[in-house]
Amino acid sequence: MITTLALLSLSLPVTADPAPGADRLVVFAERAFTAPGEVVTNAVITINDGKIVSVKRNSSAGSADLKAACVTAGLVDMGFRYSTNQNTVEQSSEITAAARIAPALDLHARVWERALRQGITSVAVFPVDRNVVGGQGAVLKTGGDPTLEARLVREDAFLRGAMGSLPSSGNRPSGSRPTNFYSRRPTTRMGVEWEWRKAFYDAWQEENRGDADRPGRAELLRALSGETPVFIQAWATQDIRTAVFFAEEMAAEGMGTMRLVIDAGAEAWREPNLLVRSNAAVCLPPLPAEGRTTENAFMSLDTAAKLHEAGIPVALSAHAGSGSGNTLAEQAIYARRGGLPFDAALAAVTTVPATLLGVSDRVGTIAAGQDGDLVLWNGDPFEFTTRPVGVVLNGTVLVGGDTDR
Amino acid sequence: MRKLSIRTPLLLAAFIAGAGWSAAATPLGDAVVIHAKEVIVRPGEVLEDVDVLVIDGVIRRVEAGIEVPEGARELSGAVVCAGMIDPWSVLGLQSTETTFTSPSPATRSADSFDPFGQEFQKKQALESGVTSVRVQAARRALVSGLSSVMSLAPTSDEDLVVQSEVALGASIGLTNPSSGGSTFTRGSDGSFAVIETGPTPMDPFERISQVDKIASLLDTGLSYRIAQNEHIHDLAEWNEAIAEKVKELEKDFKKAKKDRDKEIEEAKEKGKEFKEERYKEDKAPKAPKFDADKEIFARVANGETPLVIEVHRVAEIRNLLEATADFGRLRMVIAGGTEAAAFADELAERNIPVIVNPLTHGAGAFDEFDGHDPTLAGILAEAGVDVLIGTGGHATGATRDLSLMAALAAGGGMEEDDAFAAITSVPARIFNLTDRGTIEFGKQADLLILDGQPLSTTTTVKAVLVGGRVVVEPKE
Amino acid sequence: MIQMLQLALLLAAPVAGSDAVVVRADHLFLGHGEPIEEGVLVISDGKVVAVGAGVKAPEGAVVIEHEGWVTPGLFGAFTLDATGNERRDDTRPLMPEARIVHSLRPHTAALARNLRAGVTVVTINPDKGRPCSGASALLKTHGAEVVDTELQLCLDVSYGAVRADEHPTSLASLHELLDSALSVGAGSFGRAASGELPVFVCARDRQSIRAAASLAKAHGLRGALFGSYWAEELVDEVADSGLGVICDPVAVAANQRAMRSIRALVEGGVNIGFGLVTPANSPENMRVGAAMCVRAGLDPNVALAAMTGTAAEISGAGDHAGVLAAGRDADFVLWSGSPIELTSRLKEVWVDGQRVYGGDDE
Amino acid sequence: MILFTRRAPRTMKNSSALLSLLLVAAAPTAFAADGKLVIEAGKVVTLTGDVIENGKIVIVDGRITAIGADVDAPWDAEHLDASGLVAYPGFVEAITSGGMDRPNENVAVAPFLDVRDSIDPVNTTFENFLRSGVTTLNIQQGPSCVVGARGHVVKPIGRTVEEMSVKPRSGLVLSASPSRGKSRATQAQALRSTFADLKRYLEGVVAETKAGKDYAKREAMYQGREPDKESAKGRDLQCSAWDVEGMKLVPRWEIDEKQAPLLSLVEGKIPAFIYCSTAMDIRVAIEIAEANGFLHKTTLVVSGDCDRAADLIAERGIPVILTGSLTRSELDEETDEVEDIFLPEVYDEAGVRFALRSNNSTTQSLAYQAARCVAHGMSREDAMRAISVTPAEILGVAKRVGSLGVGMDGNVVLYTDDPFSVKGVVQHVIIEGEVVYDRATDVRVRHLEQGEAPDNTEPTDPEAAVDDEKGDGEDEKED
Repeated sequence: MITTLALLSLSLPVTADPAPGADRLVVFAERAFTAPGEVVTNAVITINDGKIVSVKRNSSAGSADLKAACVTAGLVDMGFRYSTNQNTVEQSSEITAAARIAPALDLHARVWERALRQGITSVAVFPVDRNVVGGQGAVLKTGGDPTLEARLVREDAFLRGAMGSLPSSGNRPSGSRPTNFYSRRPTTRMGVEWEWRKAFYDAWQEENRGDADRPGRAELLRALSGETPVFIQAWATQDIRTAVFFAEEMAAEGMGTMRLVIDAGAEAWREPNLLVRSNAAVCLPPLPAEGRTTENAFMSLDTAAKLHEAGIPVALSAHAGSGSGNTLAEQAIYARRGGLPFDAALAAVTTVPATLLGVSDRVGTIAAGQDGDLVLWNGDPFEFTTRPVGVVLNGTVLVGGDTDR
Repeated sequence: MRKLSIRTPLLLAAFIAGAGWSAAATPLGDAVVIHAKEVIVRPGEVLEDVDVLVIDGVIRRVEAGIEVPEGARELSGAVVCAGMIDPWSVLGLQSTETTFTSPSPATRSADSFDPFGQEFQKKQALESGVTSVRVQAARRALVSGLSSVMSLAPTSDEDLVVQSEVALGASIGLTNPSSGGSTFTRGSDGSFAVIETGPTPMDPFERISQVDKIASLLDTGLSYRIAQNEHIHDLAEWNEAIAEKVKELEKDFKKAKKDRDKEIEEAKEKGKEFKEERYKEDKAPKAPKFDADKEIFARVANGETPLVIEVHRVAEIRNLLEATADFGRLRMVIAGGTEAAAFADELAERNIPVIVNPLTHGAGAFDEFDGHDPTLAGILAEAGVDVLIGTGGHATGATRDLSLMAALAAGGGMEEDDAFAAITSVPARIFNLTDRGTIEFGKQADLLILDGQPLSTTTTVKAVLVGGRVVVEPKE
Repeated sequence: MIQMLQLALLLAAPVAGSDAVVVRADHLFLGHGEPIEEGVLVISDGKVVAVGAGVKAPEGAVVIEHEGWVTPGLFGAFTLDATGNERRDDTRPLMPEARIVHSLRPHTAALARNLRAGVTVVTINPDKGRPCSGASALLKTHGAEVVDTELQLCLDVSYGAVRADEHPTSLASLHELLDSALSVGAGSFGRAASGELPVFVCARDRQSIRAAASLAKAHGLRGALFGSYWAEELVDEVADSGLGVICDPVAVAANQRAMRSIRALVEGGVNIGFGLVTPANSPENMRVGAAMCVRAGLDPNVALAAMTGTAAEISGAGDHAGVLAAGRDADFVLWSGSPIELTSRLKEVWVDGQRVYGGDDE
Repeated sequence: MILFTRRAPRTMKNSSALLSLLLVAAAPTAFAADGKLVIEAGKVVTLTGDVIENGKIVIVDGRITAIGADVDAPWDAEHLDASGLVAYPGFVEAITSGGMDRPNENVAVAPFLDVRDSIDPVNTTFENFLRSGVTTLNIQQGPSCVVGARGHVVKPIGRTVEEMSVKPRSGLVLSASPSRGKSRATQAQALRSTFADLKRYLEGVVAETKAGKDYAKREAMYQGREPDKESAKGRDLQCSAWDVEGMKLVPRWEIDEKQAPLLSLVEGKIPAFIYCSTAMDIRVAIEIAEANGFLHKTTLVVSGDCDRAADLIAERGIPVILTGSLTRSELDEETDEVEDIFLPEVYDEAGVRFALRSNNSTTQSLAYQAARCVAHGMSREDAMRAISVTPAEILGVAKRVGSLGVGMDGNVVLYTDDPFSVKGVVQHVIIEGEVVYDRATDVRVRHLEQGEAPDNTEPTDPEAAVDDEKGDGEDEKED
């Protein structure tokens, strides 16, 4: 049952072995969705020291510590808004490519626990929205010891920034005279785009001239070369276009080929060819009730399905929402209702984000060598009538474990 | 589905045997005997090596060597004393209820009390020995409505409210009606917390005018009551007159009938239309229009319901004492009274008790108060004022620390027995809670079993009985 | 004050001259450890000459027999009420060389109020709310004598220290800013990094406590962090950092966590002191808080030390205040019982060997 | 095929003249189809009887006349081939303020109002309800009141309220929760004094009548007439909780129209819906209902942490309607742990009968809410009842709607699949034998699901878009 975060020492009814070692966990599932398109029936998954050591077919639960109708890998949310609190963003400059959010994270905040209870075991965190280029994104586990050492999966996993009106909102000075640094900052969409271009041109030119290094240049160049992906928030079509054209301009100038990920691409369904052309991936925002989203974009129910059909890698996100109707699993349900096949829905919350974030060697699938992150379901995943009833993270049961049905 | 672990709140309720109506460790009707080294029957009066016998939730005997009735529960402890009463609390009230500024006088604080919420705070208060609280909502309003005494360990829904209309609350100079006294702040985990910034300073003249408003409300109440009494009198008179009139009419009826027939006859003859004779009588006196608010002030001005008025500064206390001097039946209680030391003798003479909070929020919290905090209770008691100690309408959790507040008053100069009385027998007496506050024959068995003196820091409450039920079980 | 007059009758002799005075107390607490039963305190010329059990009274000394407790004057960590409204300079995030002592108003009534509560010495601090707001000072509450003008370097690593319109606006930058200032090591930052100047770090939430602890560890800082409330889960990190903790005032109605965290810190081997934090709290509140912690299971002697010796030590004032030992200033308080008991009455306050409050002065 | 004809919303206030006019015009079956319809469904789920594979539902004159696998259909009936579909009874929304012009009235005690005057038949809310399979809804005013307007049970189809009407004056709304800026103590006091005022008013009327009669007697005696014969034109008060002696003297038509609905309430003639937003409100609600004799006609409309009082509700045996989120998080201050509480489960375990309500019209429809209950372990049958049979019982219309059976209204929802599954969508809705919704022609669905924008439905300039957003926000607040 989804309850508290107590680290259970697993005195569970199905346990044959009265005291399983803390470092070993055996999970039995009638069906294990080990990866998109792969199902193992009557699977016995063994986790040792936090890593999966084997996935085997077995006729009975045997001495499993946990039993469930279905199991998937721990879910991955790469659009996770850790906090809308603006102290995650260094606003004294428009471009803070080197800024990291990780040191400022409150690992005791309830938001992690809420995510964990929805089955989300890994998330991408990044400075949100108020800067043009906010800084570096990191991949974190949502549970375990509340220390960065224990939770960080990958630091500097991507460069993150935003197009559109959000980075410029609130920048227009109320009087005519500049009173603080906000008045130096862009006040329109074109100003925002200009900041992007200027930052990358400057970094590239400085590098070529051999100028003295400065903070952020290396990060920009890594993004420019495609070494790390660039996440650009762009809700509406006009901003998605801007992001794509910007990446194309960089390529056309011979500066580098970016790996573009459109974050919160609510209107990506309108012009999918543009995304196909630029090899961009999309992370979708949560489906709003009447289709209308932030930045006045319109997102239809079949958005994920359309992108999938066009061959665009698509990830889903709940934007750290909580409560009924706002969980990541429910986003997958809505996407399915919109026509996304089951396997693609599973991929959109596991393998696709794991791959884009460069952590697919650790999370996103159930296979030997992967982290022991599992979600236990009381029926087929991504159905209205089922829900996550247990969550295992690094081989430890953090949520539930009650498997009486 | 049946196993969803949502039951923690209920487990908790069962533990304090309060919020869960049904949980009762010792069913009513059972007997309990407590063997005690020391029983504080009332403040200052201690019996040594005696037993306390409780039957049907009522104290029956307190003496040495009581024979234990069959089936009685036996408990023992070093010190037994009466359950404490916080005479000025906001425990169980939601913050919106305490900060509300425009209640009608007839509202009851019992309606602001959440029997389902703040379980943990209630449990802590009970475990620290507080068994009843007088709660006052809308503290900062000029007239705060009726306060209520609540039980912290009720056996039933009805049991929860000990008295719903125990006193009318009021306050002088606490807040500027146009500005709130609290603000929200965002915690590190994104949660909101309410920060009390303290009342906004009010113009001194405005504060004094609040005294006048209270006085004129009392006047209104008095006139209303007078009008009501007059009406009763007038109505009786009218009824009497009408009864006589009816007798007269009955007597004259035959004649009247005859006359009438005659007149009809005559009219017919003359070809005129018959006209009934006009009947006239005095109209019945009209009852004064019912007014729930005036009703309350009538009761207060007439001394049927006490007025608890929070007032702090010298100027306001002086004006208040002057303005209320003519209301001979008014039973006034001052709450707070930060600067009341200056009026100790007058308060004693006029029998005006004071509810002291020995630890207000520092000198800077209320504008220009000179906090006598820890010494005030002692000064007033010395002068002969009835002193009650309450936790003072700040925080819901404060009631837990009531005994520490009393201890602080003792440290500030009050006699320790008086300080203990200020949280037991005196509140019971002032607020007419005749069935509690001391350990005497016939009183409700709200008892604490302690391992030391009640006001000591190092004393722990071993067990708590409310109405003879063990609601905090002895540990070990 | 009737009680005080009665008290005077109990006392053996009036205090006179600069000759030795001997106080014999039923219980004598020195600032740390266990109280001494039947303890003797010998003072002369404003200083403590000797303390202990069975210490002989010098010839001709005035002897005061006290049927109660004697403790060092209480230590008031983190006060803001002696500095009027100029508690912090907001012009720049880092003001390491600023000294709060220049905002001191020596004749404020606040100091007398502290004294009446048994607090003989306080730290006056620049207010929190900026990454580095300057140096605190050590001050006696009687006569406003300044003992140390540069007691601690005051830092704040909490959310409250960032501004929306000035660098740093993010917590990450805030931490980086302090980190680099300590790394560069100029001026006060340098002295703090070398351990010469203690620090006082406001850390009012868990991520800030973690940041403060790692900053202290990385730069070898000593001193205290202010903020015990959220420390419960971070005891190991705090213990590892070597910093002590000045506790958030435990006020009436305090959440269970407030007391639990303090206990956890003590059990984890962290030195703690109770913060006085006036004017937001009454000075009496420190004893109330200590009593509440004792009720919640804290050792009464540890609680006493947290109001005297340990508090002074982690505030960098260990050499000047908080303990009774030969050679130290004779600042002490006579109580009718243990100060942990709130029913105990404060009888007399002595500063520099002179009775300054209570006794027959009243 | 959407049958709504678009026309300007009626602007109608509380004009009693207009009201009486409409009463005359209201014919109970004004909208019932004259036609005969046979639905041939792949499966028929009646809820009260067995599941029928390849069943037929025969609807004549708006009522079901036969149902089963082997039933005869009238030779001239229209046939709806739904062999690939599953038939369910139309769902019942137990309470909503949707479709009203404004959900709340400024007057705190306004039982003399009727939501009828505020229902806008062309409001898109009705279309949304239809789209999600709701065929019966109880429209009541919102919780911002002490005693609110009388409600109306309607079907989401019709050009006038009369055409929509299923049951007029379906209940009176009371609120135990204070409106914004008020305190709970004030609200409780207001409720108490509302009924105290009613009693005082009735006593006053009786006393006045009596005094008048006495006076007439004296006048007659004085004038030498025989007094008029007394004839009781009224009847005794039928309130089980309190009495006003001499009510017989007062003909009911002399009761003030402002007090009359309250009188009906205390006499148990109309149901009460009492809004409660936190557990302590339940106490007040029960106290008021008990003290004034209408507890047996009371349904609690609960949200927030009302589940804490589930045992108290169960003790009184009254039903509840769950509004708001179905889950609630609670912080245990002692352990500092957060728990997720699934509310229907708490009520279910306490033995409280409950109806679910849709949270918003699309994503959290009634079927969605019921499916979430299944996810938390409730049986499919129980979950389905909570959106059909139970709300119908609460509204007193269970003999007409909420399940499928002979004699009941011909309200049928045809699903493409299991309504609780990801794939199940409403294909057709039939109300009283008339096919009133067909997904194939629903442009709004195409817009929401496929992004297709019908002409003139997309905001063209940013200003208009902003207005649009504001409008959405207001809709949500109604709940």
